[in-house]
Amino acid sequence: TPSLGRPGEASAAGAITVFAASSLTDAFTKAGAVFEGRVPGADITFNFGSSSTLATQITNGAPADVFASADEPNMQKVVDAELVDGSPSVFAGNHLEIAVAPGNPKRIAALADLARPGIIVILAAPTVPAGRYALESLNKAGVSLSPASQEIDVRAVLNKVALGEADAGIVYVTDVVSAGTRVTGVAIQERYQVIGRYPIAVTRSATKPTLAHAFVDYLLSSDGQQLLAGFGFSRP
Amino acid sequence: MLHAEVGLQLGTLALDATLDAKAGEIVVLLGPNGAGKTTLLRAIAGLTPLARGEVTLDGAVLDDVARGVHVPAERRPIGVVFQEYLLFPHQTVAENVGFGLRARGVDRVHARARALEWLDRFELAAYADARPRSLSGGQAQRVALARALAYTPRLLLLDEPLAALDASARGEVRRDLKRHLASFDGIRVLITHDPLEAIALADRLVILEEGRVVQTGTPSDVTQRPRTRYVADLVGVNLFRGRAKAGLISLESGSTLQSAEELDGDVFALIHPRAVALHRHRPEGSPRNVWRGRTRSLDLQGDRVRVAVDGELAIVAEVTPAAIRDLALAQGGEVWVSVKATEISVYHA
Amino acid sequence: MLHAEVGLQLGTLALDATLDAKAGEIVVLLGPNGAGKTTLLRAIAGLTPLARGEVTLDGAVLDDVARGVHVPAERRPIGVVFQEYLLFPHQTVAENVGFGLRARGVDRVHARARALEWLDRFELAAYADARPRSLSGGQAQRVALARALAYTPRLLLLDEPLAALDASARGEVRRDLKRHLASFDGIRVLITHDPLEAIALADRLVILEEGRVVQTGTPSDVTQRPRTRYVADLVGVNLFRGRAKAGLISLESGSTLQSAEELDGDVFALIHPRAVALHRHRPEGSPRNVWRGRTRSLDLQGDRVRVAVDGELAIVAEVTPAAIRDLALAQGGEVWVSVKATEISVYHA
Amino acid sequence: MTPERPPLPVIIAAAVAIAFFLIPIAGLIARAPWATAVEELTRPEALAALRVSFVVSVASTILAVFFGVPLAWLYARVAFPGRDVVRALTTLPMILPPVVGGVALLFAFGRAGLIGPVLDGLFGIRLSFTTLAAVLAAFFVSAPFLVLTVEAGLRSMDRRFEEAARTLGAGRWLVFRDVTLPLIGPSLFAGAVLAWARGLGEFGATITFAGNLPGVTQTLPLAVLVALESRPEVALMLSLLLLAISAVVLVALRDRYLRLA
Amino acid sequence: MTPERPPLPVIIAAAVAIAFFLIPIAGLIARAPWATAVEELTRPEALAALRVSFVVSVASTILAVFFGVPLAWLYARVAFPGRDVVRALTTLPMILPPVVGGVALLFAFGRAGLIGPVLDGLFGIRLSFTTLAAVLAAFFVSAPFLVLTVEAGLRSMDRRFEEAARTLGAGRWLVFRDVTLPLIGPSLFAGAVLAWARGLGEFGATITFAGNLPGVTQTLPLAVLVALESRPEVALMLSLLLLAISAVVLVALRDRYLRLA
Ligand SMILES: Nc1ncnc2c1ncn2[C@@H]1O[C@H](COP(=O)(O)OP(=O)(O)OP(=O)(O)O)[C@@H](O)[C@H]1O
Ligand SMILES: Nc1ncnc2c1ncn2[C@@H]1O[C@H](COP(=O)(O)OP(=O)(O)OP(=O)(O)O)[C@@H](O)[C@H]1O
Ligand SMILES: [Mg+2]
Ligand SMILES: [Mg+2]
Repeated sequence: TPSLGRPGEASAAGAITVFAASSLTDAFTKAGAVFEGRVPGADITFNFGSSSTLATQITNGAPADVFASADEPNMQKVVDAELVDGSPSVFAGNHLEIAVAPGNPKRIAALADLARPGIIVILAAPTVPAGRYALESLNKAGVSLSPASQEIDVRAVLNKVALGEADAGIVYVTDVVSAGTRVTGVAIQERYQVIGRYPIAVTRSATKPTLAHAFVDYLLSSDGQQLLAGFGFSRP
Repeated sequence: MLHAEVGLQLGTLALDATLDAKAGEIVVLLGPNGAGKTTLLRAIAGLTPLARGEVTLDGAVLDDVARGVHVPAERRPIGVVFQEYLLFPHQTVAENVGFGLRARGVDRVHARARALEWLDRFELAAYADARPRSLSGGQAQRVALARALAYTPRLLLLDEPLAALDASARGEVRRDLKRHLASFDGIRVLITHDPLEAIALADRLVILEEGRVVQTGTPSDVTQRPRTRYVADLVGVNLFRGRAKAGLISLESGSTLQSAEELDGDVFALIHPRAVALHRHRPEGSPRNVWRGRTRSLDLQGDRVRVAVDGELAIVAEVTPAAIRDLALAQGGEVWVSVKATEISVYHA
Repeated sequence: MLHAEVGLQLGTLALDATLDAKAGEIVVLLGPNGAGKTTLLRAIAGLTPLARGEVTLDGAVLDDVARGVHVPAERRPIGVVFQEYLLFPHQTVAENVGFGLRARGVDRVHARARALEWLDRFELAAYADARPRSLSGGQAQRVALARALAYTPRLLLLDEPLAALDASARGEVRRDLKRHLASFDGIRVLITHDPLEAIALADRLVILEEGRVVQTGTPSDVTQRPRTRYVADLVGVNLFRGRAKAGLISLESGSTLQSAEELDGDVFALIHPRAVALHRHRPEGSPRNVWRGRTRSLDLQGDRVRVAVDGELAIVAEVTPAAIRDLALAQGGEVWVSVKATEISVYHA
Repeated sequence: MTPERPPLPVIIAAAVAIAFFLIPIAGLIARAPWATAVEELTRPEALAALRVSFVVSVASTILAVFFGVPLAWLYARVAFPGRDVVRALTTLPMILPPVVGGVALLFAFGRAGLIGPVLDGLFGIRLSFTTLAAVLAAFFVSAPFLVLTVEAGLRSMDRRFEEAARTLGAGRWLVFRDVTLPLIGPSLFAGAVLAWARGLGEFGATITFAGNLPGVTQTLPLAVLVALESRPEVALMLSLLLLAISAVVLVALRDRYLRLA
Repeated sequence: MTPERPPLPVIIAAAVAIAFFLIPIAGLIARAPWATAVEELTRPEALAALRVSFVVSVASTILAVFFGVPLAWLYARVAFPGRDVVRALTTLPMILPPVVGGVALLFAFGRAGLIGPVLDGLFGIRLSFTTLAAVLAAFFVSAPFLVLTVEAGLRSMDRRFEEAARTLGAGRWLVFRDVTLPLIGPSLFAGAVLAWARGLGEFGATITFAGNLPGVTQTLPLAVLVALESRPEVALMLSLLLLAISAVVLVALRDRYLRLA
């Protein structure tokens, strides 16, 4: 059972809006459904978008109860604007993986293979977390390459690989999981890994802070963590 | 040589007309509003497709529906002056006039020079660089005329080219037009509404009514022997149709006219308004045709007055203003009409 | 009562004209192309702003530049028939004619009924539901006329309302127009290019040249005492300007004319073409004015011929076709001209 | 008029253009998961997005007509000082990347924006994250298309018809309704279609200014984007739905458009 | 023509519209980090994005004119069977969410697409991740705007002027160049501006079809998007640059446009 953290189950009833990073779409949709099932009267609406858009919206007064960001800098903007109730907690991590065409026709086994001539590699732009992490990871591995494109988000990297436009791209494990059979994931060695951290917080302007905290608590609970793991997220 | 047999249907108009014109000839097309004159012109110019018939110009087949021949408008050596002018609003007057030359490959400088000559001739030089929008109606029409004349087509089609010209300019432009038309051996087909103009300009008149040619001939042929009420009105004469037997003409209305001419069968009887005498009382003496009527209208025309009289026979008389005074004629007043038998000319219908 | 004093500059035109018209009066505006007739009409209608002057109609001030008054076009009780028709292309003919009524709040059904009556009167009933695009030029003009007549404005401005009508329809429409115009006490100002028409319709003529009124008066005033070459051409008479002293008129060209009238000072000398005699040889006898010339052109006009003769004095003579034959006249041929002193009418310039 | 025989270069250019537009659409159709189509498209989220899209695109088109036509009229007819600059500025939303447009709208009408607090204080209107916000976002990016098209129409029409109407006693409004509007019909129609289309496809400004709330501000394009994250086939299906709707509307409206022209 | 006094409702509607468009832009300007403006805008990436945007938007506008005008002509003038459906289909790229448009382009012209392999095999043309791909993406989303506007212009022009030109000896091409084009000038100009603007602001289809490679396919809107993720102030600055360029172009072109009208 979820720990509601605040006394009085009745106060948990109501509607809250959760602003969450796009990469959490599948996991949070599921988590929301489970949570609603456990807390009678709870109604969660999600507003998925890129973390930076969500941060901008919240700092401009958007009616968010909970904010789940895909990286810490965007959460920090909201914290700096003094819009967070308490302090954010990191509730999930995300590993990197190399996405290749189904069946890995180019036989890519490691980061070093990406530098092979004739292999079209794309990364996320260095301004988005996945792109930054990918560069760090390549650095650690001592691989230097010039990507054919610096995609605006990691989802675009995945789609180009899935459509055969690129031979390989560095994405999150969760992306490979949600892509199903459209791509194959090639693991990156532990020592070259860079892990993305997902912070979550309840906002100051939350209309139902009790319920909001309850949802955050649920995600941090072992049930929540197990559910997230099912979508490829690692424990923080 | 232009030979045009045009059959087509457009809205309510069923056009079925043949038009022939010889080199050097000026043919004037006359007809009431909506008779199909403009449509016939458009068909000859290649702008309105024929349903039946053919058009040949100087031996070249421009249209032949049966054989599927259709030469597009731009490859016909035909110039057209449109009733609505259709000057290009985005070009200057000089560019408009030079357009036909430019289209035929004349370079900009020469085209402009030639255009200016033409504008000069039409006293429009001051407007060379103006936009058509700023021209008066008559100026616009003169530009349209210059534009169609500026290159030398072999057939010129003019749709009321003088209608918007003021009377003083008209005489001059008409003389200019006549002079220019005379200076090349092309064929000219002209629409005008002004019978005086038609008679002054035409070598041959073609009368179109309801899409059909009802009469054709030299101006004097047509004016002396009109064959429809429209032509008679145009010429300003009284025309009656009837059956003649030994000088007595039985009209369709049931009345009779006594003529001096001996011509039997279906005839037209023509009476010039000048030959119609009006009297306050029943006239004595020789006139064979006398009847009573009521004046419908009085029309001053130059120095004469035309009096329309209703009665057994509706007829128009032409008298002097003095006669009006003497007769104390007024609209709706009673009057006696007499026509001498010798003043009625009769010809076969 | 219309009183319009209009001063404005438009392109090359400097308009500075005064126009007055009384209730019940038909004023005809005559002038060469580009004289500013249309512009004057537009100014009165409220479509072209004045730079100076004022317009009042039946005591109501419509424009007064000095006092800053300007009544917008739609609030002037003025109907306009435009030279270019301007029928609304997206409405049917009946809708066009009913437009003025609708704009005045008449409901659709009644507006249509009244429009149909009007179309009937103009023999256009068959086209009630057609689009203006499918009308012939003359039909379009008649619709425009019907549209301006269909509601009853107090002032009607007609810009060449009969120009595109064929001669046969013109007579009838003119009569219709006259009849209708007579049936209400409004003021009518009409532009026409046809001097015959002008004389037939006008109660008063106003002659506009280069933006200025050069003459005004009843048709007979104007035709008998033209004051500019344009009017003289229009009326078809010869006009000369000079200085008279004891019957001898010294013209600007240096020639002289002998007249029977005793009038001294700056004068106009008017000679009717009928009074100009032509001769193959120098004529003997009484005529005081005799000179030699060369025929410039021959113009058939109805049953007479107008002969333009160049020479010491350029003059136009009117003779019969028979005379042409007798004199063996041809273009460019030599001829003697004589005018009797009693045939020259003289009046103050 | 002679029916036109099109010249060859025109045919070739037009054919290349048609092919270029049709092949990608054919590609979309070919790759769509038709087997599960009905099931996917009748899911409540899809239907909700469809409803929101309909409301938003129609409302923003109506706004575009009501505000855009006067604006176009002003630009075409009234030479007020600074007109060219104002016109250029009001044309900019077309060029602004929509996400930036959304940010700009937040700056202006957001709860913490320039006049958002004023609206809230005076009228109690809070825009952000409401359907109205989505409508305004669509209006912001799409209205300039209508304005530009209608202005072009007004500039090329023959104004003498308006003068004729005025002499017949029609006041400004009647002239405008019965003469001007019908005469610029094709342009107004084209402008409205452009604006509607742009509004229907709008996404960047909407997600930023109005958020992505299912049933409230989640339009079809937003639903497509969300689906694209995890289930691209569904996204394709939704896109095809969007296309089908637009195609039907465009073909249906055509009749009316042709009658006007 | 009488100078028009605008009626009050028009003024009010237009003023509301102008305010609605200007306030967000004012908001952008207010929040932009002017202190570092020069430095930010002269960074090589910014300049490269500017260059790519210029090339891509101009090239796609030229393509749009060259292919769009014939297409519009065909639609307005030739009644071929299925015209309405073809027209509706070629109008769809306007409505398609741009990202989906990009996906469709990939399906068609991508390495694994319908005719991408054909182009590669026959001509050695590979589009992906090239500037040409960015041009085609912009063309795909923007050309329909030109087509619709020009078609409206063609439909409302008076065709009798073309007939007059033909009787003066002008063949199809001359008639088209010297009569038709000048007469539809305002519409063509409006259409080209619309297409250019749409192309300049385009990013969804571009990023999907052409990718985001600085100096090659990264246009200003993409640079804005990328910057928005980490340094929103820079994104604002870049957006304002985009706006400034467009504003200057729009005001400058205006002269020519007005002369045509
Ligand atoms: N495109 C069209 N559609 C339908 N009807 C048409 C069309 N063009 C012409 N007509 C009809 O054909 C008839 C003849 O028109 P046309 O213009 O040839 O007459 P017209 O003899 O030139 O008359 P006018 O002297 O008045 O100019 C008119 O009654 C008109 O309604
Ligand atoms: N908008 C304008 N811009 C420039 N010039 C103009 C404008 N309107 C009229 N004009 C000039 O004013 C002059 C008079 O034009 P207007 O139309 O009044 O003449 P009009 O007397 O009606 O001639 P017509 O009998 O040929 O119709 C013309 O020379 C014309 O060039
Ligand atoms: Mg005609
Ligand atoms: Mg005029």
